[in-house]
Amino acid sequence: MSPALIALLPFAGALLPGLLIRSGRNVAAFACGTATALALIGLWVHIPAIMRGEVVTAGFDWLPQIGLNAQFRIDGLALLFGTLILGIGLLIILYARHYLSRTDPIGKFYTYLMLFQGAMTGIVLCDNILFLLIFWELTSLSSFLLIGYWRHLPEGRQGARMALTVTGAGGLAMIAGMLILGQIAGSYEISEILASRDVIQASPWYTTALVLILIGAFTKSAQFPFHFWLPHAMAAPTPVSAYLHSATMVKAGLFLMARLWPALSGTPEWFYIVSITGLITMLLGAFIAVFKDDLKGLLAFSTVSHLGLITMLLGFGTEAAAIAAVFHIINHATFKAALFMTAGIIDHEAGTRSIRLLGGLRKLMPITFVIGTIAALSMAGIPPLNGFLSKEMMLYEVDHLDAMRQTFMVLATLAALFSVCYSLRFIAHVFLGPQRDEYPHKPHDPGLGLWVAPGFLAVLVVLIGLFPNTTAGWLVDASATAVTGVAQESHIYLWHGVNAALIMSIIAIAGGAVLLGLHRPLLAAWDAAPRPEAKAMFDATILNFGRLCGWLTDRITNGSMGRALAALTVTVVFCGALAWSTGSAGPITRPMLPVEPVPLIAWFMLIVATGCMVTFHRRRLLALVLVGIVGLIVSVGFAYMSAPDLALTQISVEVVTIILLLLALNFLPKRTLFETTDRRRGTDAFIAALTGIGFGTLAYAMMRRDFGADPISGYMLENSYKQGGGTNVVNVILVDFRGYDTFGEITVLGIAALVIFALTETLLQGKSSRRLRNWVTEQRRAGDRHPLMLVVATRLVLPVALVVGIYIFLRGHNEPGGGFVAGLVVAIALLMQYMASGFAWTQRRQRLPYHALIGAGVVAAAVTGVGAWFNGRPFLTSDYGYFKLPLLEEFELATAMGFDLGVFLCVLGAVMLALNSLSRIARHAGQTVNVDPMDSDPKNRREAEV
Amino acid sequence: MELIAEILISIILVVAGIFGLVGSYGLVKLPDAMTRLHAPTKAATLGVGGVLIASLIWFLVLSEHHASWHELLITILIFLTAPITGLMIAKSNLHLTWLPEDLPQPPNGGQWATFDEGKIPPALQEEHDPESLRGD
Amino acid sequence: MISSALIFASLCFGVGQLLCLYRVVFAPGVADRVLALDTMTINMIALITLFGIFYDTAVYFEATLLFALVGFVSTVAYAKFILRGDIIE
Amino acid sequence: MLRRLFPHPLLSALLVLIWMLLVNRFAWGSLVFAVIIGITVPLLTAPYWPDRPRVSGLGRILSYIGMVIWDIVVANVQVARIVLFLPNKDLRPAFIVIPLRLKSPEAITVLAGTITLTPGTVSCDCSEDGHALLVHCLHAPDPDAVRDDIKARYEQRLVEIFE
Amino acid sequence: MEILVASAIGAMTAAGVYLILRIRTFAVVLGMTMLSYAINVFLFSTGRLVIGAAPILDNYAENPTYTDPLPQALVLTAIVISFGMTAVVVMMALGAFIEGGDDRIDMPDDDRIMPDLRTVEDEEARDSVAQPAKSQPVGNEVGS
Amino acid sequence: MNHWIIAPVLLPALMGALIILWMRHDLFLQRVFGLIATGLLLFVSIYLLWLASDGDVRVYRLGNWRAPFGIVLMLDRLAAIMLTLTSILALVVQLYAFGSGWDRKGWHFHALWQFQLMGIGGAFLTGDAFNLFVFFEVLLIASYGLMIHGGGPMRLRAGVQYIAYNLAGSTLFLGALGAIYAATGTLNMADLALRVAEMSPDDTALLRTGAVLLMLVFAVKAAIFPLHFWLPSTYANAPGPTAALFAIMSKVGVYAIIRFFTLVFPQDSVVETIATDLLLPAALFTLALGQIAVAGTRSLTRMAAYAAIASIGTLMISVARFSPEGLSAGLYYMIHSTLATGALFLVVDLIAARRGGDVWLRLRPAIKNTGIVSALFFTTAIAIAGLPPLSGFIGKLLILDATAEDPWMGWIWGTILITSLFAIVGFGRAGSMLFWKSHTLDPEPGNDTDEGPRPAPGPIPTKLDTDEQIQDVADSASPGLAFTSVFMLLGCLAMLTLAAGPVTQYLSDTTTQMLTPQLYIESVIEQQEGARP
Repeated sequence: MSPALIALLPFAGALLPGLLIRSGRNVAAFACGTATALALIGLWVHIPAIMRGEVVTAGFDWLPQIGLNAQFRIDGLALLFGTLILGIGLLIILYARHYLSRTDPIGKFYTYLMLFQGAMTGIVLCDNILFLLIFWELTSLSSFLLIGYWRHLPEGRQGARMALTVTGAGGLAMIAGMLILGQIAGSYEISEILASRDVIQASPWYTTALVLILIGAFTKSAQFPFHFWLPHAMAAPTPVSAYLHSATMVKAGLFLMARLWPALSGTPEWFYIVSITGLITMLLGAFIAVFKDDLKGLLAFSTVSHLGLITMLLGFGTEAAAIAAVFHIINHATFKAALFMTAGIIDHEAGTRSIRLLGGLRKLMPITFVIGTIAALSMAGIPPLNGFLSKEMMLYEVDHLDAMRQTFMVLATLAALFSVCYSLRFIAHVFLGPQRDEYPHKPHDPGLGLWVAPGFLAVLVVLIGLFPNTTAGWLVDASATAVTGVAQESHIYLWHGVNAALIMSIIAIAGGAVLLGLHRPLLAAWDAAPRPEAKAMFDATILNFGRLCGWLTDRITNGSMGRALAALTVTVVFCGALAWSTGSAGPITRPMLPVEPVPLIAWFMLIVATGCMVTFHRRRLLALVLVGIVGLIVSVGFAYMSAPDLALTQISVEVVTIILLLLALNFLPKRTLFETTDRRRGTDAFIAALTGIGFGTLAYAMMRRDFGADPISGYMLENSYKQGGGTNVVNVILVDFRGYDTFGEITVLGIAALVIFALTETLLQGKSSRRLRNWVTEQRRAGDRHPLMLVVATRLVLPVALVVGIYIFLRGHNEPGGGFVAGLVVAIALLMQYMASGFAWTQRRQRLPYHALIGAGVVAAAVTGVGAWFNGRPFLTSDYGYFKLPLLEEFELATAMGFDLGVFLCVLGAVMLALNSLSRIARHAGQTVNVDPMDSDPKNRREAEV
Repeated sequence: MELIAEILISIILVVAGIFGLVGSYGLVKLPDAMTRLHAPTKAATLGVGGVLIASLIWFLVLSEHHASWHELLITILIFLTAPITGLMIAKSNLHLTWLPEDLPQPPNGGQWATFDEGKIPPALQEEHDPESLRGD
Repeated sequence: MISSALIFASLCFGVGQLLCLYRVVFAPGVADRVLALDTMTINMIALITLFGIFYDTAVYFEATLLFALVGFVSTVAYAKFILRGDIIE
Repeated sequence: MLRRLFPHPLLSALLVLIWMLLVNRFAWGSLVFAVIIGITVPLLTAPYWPDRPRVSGLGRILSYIGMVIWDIVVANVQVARIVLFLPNKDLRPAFIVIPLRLKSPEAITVLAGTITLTPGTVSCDCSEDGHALLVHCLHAPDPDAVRDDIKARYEQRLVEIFE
Repeated sequence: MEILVASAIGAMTAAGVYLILRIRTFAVVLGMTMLSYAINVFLFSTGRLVIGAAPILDNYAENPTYTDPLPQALVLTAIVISFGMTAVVVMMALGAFIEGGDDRIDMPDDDRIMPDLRTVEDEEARDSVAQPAKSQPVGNEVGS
Repeated sequence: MNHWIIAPVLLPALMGALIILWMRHDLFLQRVFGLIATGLLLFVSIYLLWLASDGDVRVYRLGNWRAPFGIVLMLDRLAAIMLTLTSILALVVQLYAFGSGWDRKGWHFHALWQFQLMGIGGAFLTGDAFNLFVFFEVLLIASYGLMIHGGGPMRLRAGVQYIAYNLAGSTLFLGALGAIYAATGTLNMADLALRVAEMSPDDTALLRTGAVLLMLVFAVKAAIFPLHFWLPSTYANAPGPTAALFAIMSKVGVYAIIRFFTLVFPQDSVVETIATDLLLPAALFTLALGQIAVAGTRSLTRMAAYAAIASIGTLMISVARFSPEGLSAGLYYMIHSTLATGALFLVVDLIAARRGGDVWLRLRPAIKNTGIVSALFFTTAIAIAGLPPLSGFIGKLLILDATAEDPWMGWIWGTILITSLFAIVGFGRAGSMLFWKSHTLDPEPGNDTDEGPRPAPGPIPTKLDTDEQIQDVADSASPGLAFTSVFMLLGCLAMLTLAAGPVTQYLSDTTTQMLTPQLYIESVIEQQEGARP
């Protein structure tokens, strides 16, 4: 079977429980089991080839640009780990089916489990370190889900997050490490990396890469100082612990170290970092395990210890040590998984995992007792079980070290001693001793489904112990060959003769037994001793980290608009000044225009009005009047400086804006209070002054220099009449050269009106509507709303303004004006009517559908543009001609006029809809609607209402 | 002919300028809001009117462009609107600074419209009908 | 001759503008300011017209027309705001 | 029919005139267009001018306009003198009430407009029922004389025009 | 002349920036208006200043000069767009005022900081306590 | 000339206009036609993507004017990619808006939606600097409407800030354009490129200033530190679908930076590397700030908003050097982060809707559909945090790989990797609180519907003509459609992952095209057959 398929099968299996769970728990379990079994068989099919020393590879290019390829390989190491993962996985699936209760959503469990299994399989089978990283992180994620599976348990949630955080952090470090490694080696393919050991170890980046990769491996394999997450991950259901935290996930780090062993090992850095970390972990884990009352806690720390052991062996960097490491991986997986399952059975049946509450289960649960005892003895390293074999090998290697031999010997023996102690304690304090009366449940042996899996493993423990070479030797050889890169043939014997290792072992067993005897006083001392609690520290760190982040965020982004805009302004000024100063400004090329007295006066007025505006901005109506002055002068300035169109537009926009602001100001407070400190005002004034000076200087510098190249507008002046058919170049630009801009612009205006309308609709509902209805004006109001003379004058002004609007619209192409200004003029005229006779009265008489005007405007402009298509020309290509109708004078008809009509309609609709919406708010808050056009008609004649 | 027009224009312009200035000066000089209202609405109106007339003559007689009657239009517009602005500002003044007691009362009783506070006749009141005035 | 008259007139209106500005800035009431603003608009019309004569161009006609119209509307809007608060009711 | 086509004939005429002024050059085509506008625009705005004032006597209207223009010029000089040379302390501003004979809103508006346009007087307000105007005089040592003058000089003529 | 225009741009910019740094929406809207004046004049002046040469093609004049029409067209577009934007921001400021009861522009703390409540019931309790305060007329600013 | 090039602008514009012209009272019609328009847009975009894949730059001369004088549209690979991305996101999110009932909570949702698409499409296609401004404004103003859709005090306040800030940004945009026009006398991008290249080295200050200001404008849209302040409150308070669509909006800023600083101001022009010098540190800050806030904030929507900021930071880190590898990695990450951020906002909205609108990470009873929602959240969080197996991881790998030779490599890698951990911590905490811890409380009846109290059941009106009915219809959400749309986005991410090879190939071709400005200059300026003389 293709390696890719093997890796894919568990993922495919992950889909099954979700689909099949309605058919029952057994079906789901069976489906997963089948997928796993298939994958296992598929893996084993390759055994003969591997035994011949071949490496099976397959895969395809995924992202060849950076060398991320979906390459798989099966060699001895992959075979070993694959077998562990899939084999124990199969047992776990069986075990979990019986372990989980009816209320647990088992489908979800199997999905997670299969995801995890797939990720692990991927790690061990893949041949590309980037690809490996993907599976690596996937194991972190799926284990997060598995640990947090019992979501009602706080320990589960916290443990899951802790595991995710620690392994995730490690994973990130590893990403960096792997990328560096790949950069050094020039490839991300494992096979090529393994072949370029010399290049890698000679690189100045070697240490960095090594440390980063090791951080990844250590976090995953719970090495000191990252070991603390593993015990807390034990909150997961026991099948998870048995699977992830004994057999598979935690071994991923070991796998990686083994995988990269040929490329990375053998240097002093490797030796000191890896082996010392392993040693410390081994010792520390074993020591703490002695004092753990929780069965799973004990096993967890023992796992930490054993992982340390293997790490240490890998760190030695010798081939023999590597063999020992590989062998211990197998052994540890068998006995530790069996032990976890046993612990799970005890928990399941007795209702507790606390050693203090247990004891004397030997009679009640004989099968469990046998299984547990065998496994525990193996863990203690008692001959003839498999644990003994690998431990002997470890001690032998320690004895043959070149550096730090004594330290390692003493500490390794000590660790073995503790290991014996807690293993024996597991047997003695759980199964032996007097039977108790008050177990939480009534303990008895479980059904076959629960014990067959650990039982199988216990048998393996014994078999490997007795016949190591036949049962496991070939596997060890194959994987050791893969690890070291050199063909290995190991010979494992129970009896090596009396050597240092045996003596150390004997010391450890004897010492362990003695220690167990002294357990009670030791435990008391342990309980009394102050010791750092990893979880508390971690939680505090995370909590404080979160708080710090929150605080920092809150400091930076505190919702203050002033700060945001100040940051913007300062950035702009700073960057602008930087850019200006790093460039070179050319010489001044334009003479200054003379300053005439009247413009000087206008300038003076502008400056004064601007200054007053800042000074008096708290008196809002006054500020509006001052804005009006500034706008007036700006538009006159435009007129003075040869821009009549701009003057027209500016002044008409200005008045609409003022009306808009007045409508809004009706509700807003009429004055702004002093709320800011002097200091803030000072800072703001400083920023403002800086910006003003900067921008003014830029403008001045710009105006005194000519264009760097001829501006494109020369062409426009030349062709405006010839090809655009209009003498007002600005208008021709607007409706023809850059008609597309105008198309966007009228859309903006239309959208603005739609937004305003939509917002009004929202405001007129719900809470704000009630507020509005209860609204009391602050203002003293005059008596007449629609003064007679105003009404009458408007009757005359409105038609006149309409005529003016038509004129401006028609003349726009040749003289200042155009659809936009015309639209505004008509809108202003209509507004005048609204002001004079009131909203309701006016609205009743002229139900212009403003929405439709906007829509029609946009459509008209677009359709005019599209019309050019039928001429085979692009969008908005204009055409024009002169037509003569009888009686009428010759007149020009340009398609641009259709476009301008669109502009006109859109502007009219938009302005009216916007102001209309605003005044609807006021009406909502008001009381009455007028029926007559004016407040009082002297003729006292009231017309009938429509 | 052209000389006459030139002289005429110059005179009108000078006069208009003086009136314009006087109007604005009155705005500063006169003592209270109501009196200030007089100065600009008149003098400025005639000032601008003068300028417009001058411009009219200029374009009719002297300009290189064809004759233009535009200024007449603007004059009409200003003369049409000036009284209304004056009225509205006067009303604002009354509203802001005058009490009805300080004013002469209308002969037939009642009150000046500006002070007719809150006395909207019941006949003019009407219920809300929101959907009819949405404006779409 | 005409150009001297033009300069004289524009100076008159310019100084008038300054007086209006004085009234806008230092006024006892807001109605006065609106009045001054209205006067300013009117003066501006005069100035633009003078400018048109000076450069002998008719392109500013639309602008003056609009100034007249718009000045009126905005003054009415201000006044209505002072009187009623709600300018369209 | 004609009434419906021309809701406000004078307005139509005014608009034709305005259009011709705007176009700024006489052509028959422009006149046709002006007439079209003169018909359509008043039709469009007719709802806002529901009642039709009765106006009679073109000659009277023209003579009224001429008189007002003359008054404006004369009074401007007077006001200029007041503004320039009369010290503020000698100023005698006054409010005067003008009871109205006029009934039509248009007529009242024209009267008020005339009062405002002629210097020295500003019409400030209208009584709530529209039967009196409140006028402010810049300098009126004798308010009653001003009132009588207005009534005789302007209102009388307007009554003739409008009723 | 250039110096006048440039200093006017500078002054309007400074005023605009100062005003947009205020804490009430109205001042910010005014500031935006000032800024858009400033920027419109700036954009306009990129065509450099020319007096008496409006870009209306003139058949009568011999050898006419015209100013650069393109910036004018751009400014026209900009004016219209900033008008639309101003309209929306005014409306939205008004909406925020009506809904929220004050016209500050800064986000209230509730936006960032979790209210100290644990359950739905607490929240409902809070709502009912706060009810009278909410029905106050809009005209009265909260907290000023 | 291929008229389809303008379709991405015209189609939504016309549909938006038609919706307000004829269908403004009928929600059903709006939905149907809105969907049709967006679907067509997708087809057109895919066609354009295919069209662009031959490596030519296609030019559409509006008004048939010669190139620097009229406005042109430029269709290249980059524009086509961005268009396709936009239309995919828009279509899916639109479905979500139907499903969640958001489009019924106020007026004109569909019209604004179309106009928004018009603005985005126009911005991607245009080859004219000022026209870019116009379409920026179109998309911004439509986004204002979409942002405050549904109302509410906090949303409106945030909306005011959003507008105010972007108004300042638009002002700056005009200033920058003014400076550039004043220096070069042209607005067409290709012509600009030509003229910038020929610029005298003695007179560069104005042009440089213009270029930097322009960059700042785009940085405002992209929310790069220290111009990011507008984003958190805006995105956090925007309606779910709007926020999801906004995922592409901030990318418009990035797009514009890429466009201008590859085509107009390449690193060897007089503008030199000033953009890089400023952008890279800012991008690092942006990333750090975003991820710190993800770990620190206690509001779900703000978390999503900050995740969006962080993704922009990552993206800009990659883009800032304008190197071929960096750009192509950045483009990949841009596609990923757009879809992922969109999905995140949708999921957050799903959760918030099921928690009665409560977005705070605090104890609440378990929500309805917790299983499926939690799965979606988990997957989306993986995507956004850049964990495998989704495309975020590949994107990050690409970026790390692209920056391996960079002098700042240590800073870049350190920031990206360390801050990823922050995201993991933040999302882990959020998920645990939302989906695990919540089970300690009993589920509460009546808390499972959309925002606000549930009105009485009744027939679903599709007409929107009185004030009251809008309230009624807000109830009738169809969660199936909502879930489907999130699934679709995640599916896109999965496809992006699987097809990483071909996609990256296309992107690196794109980058090659972008880094060859001569291609654009030639297509726009030199080949002008058929245009007016």
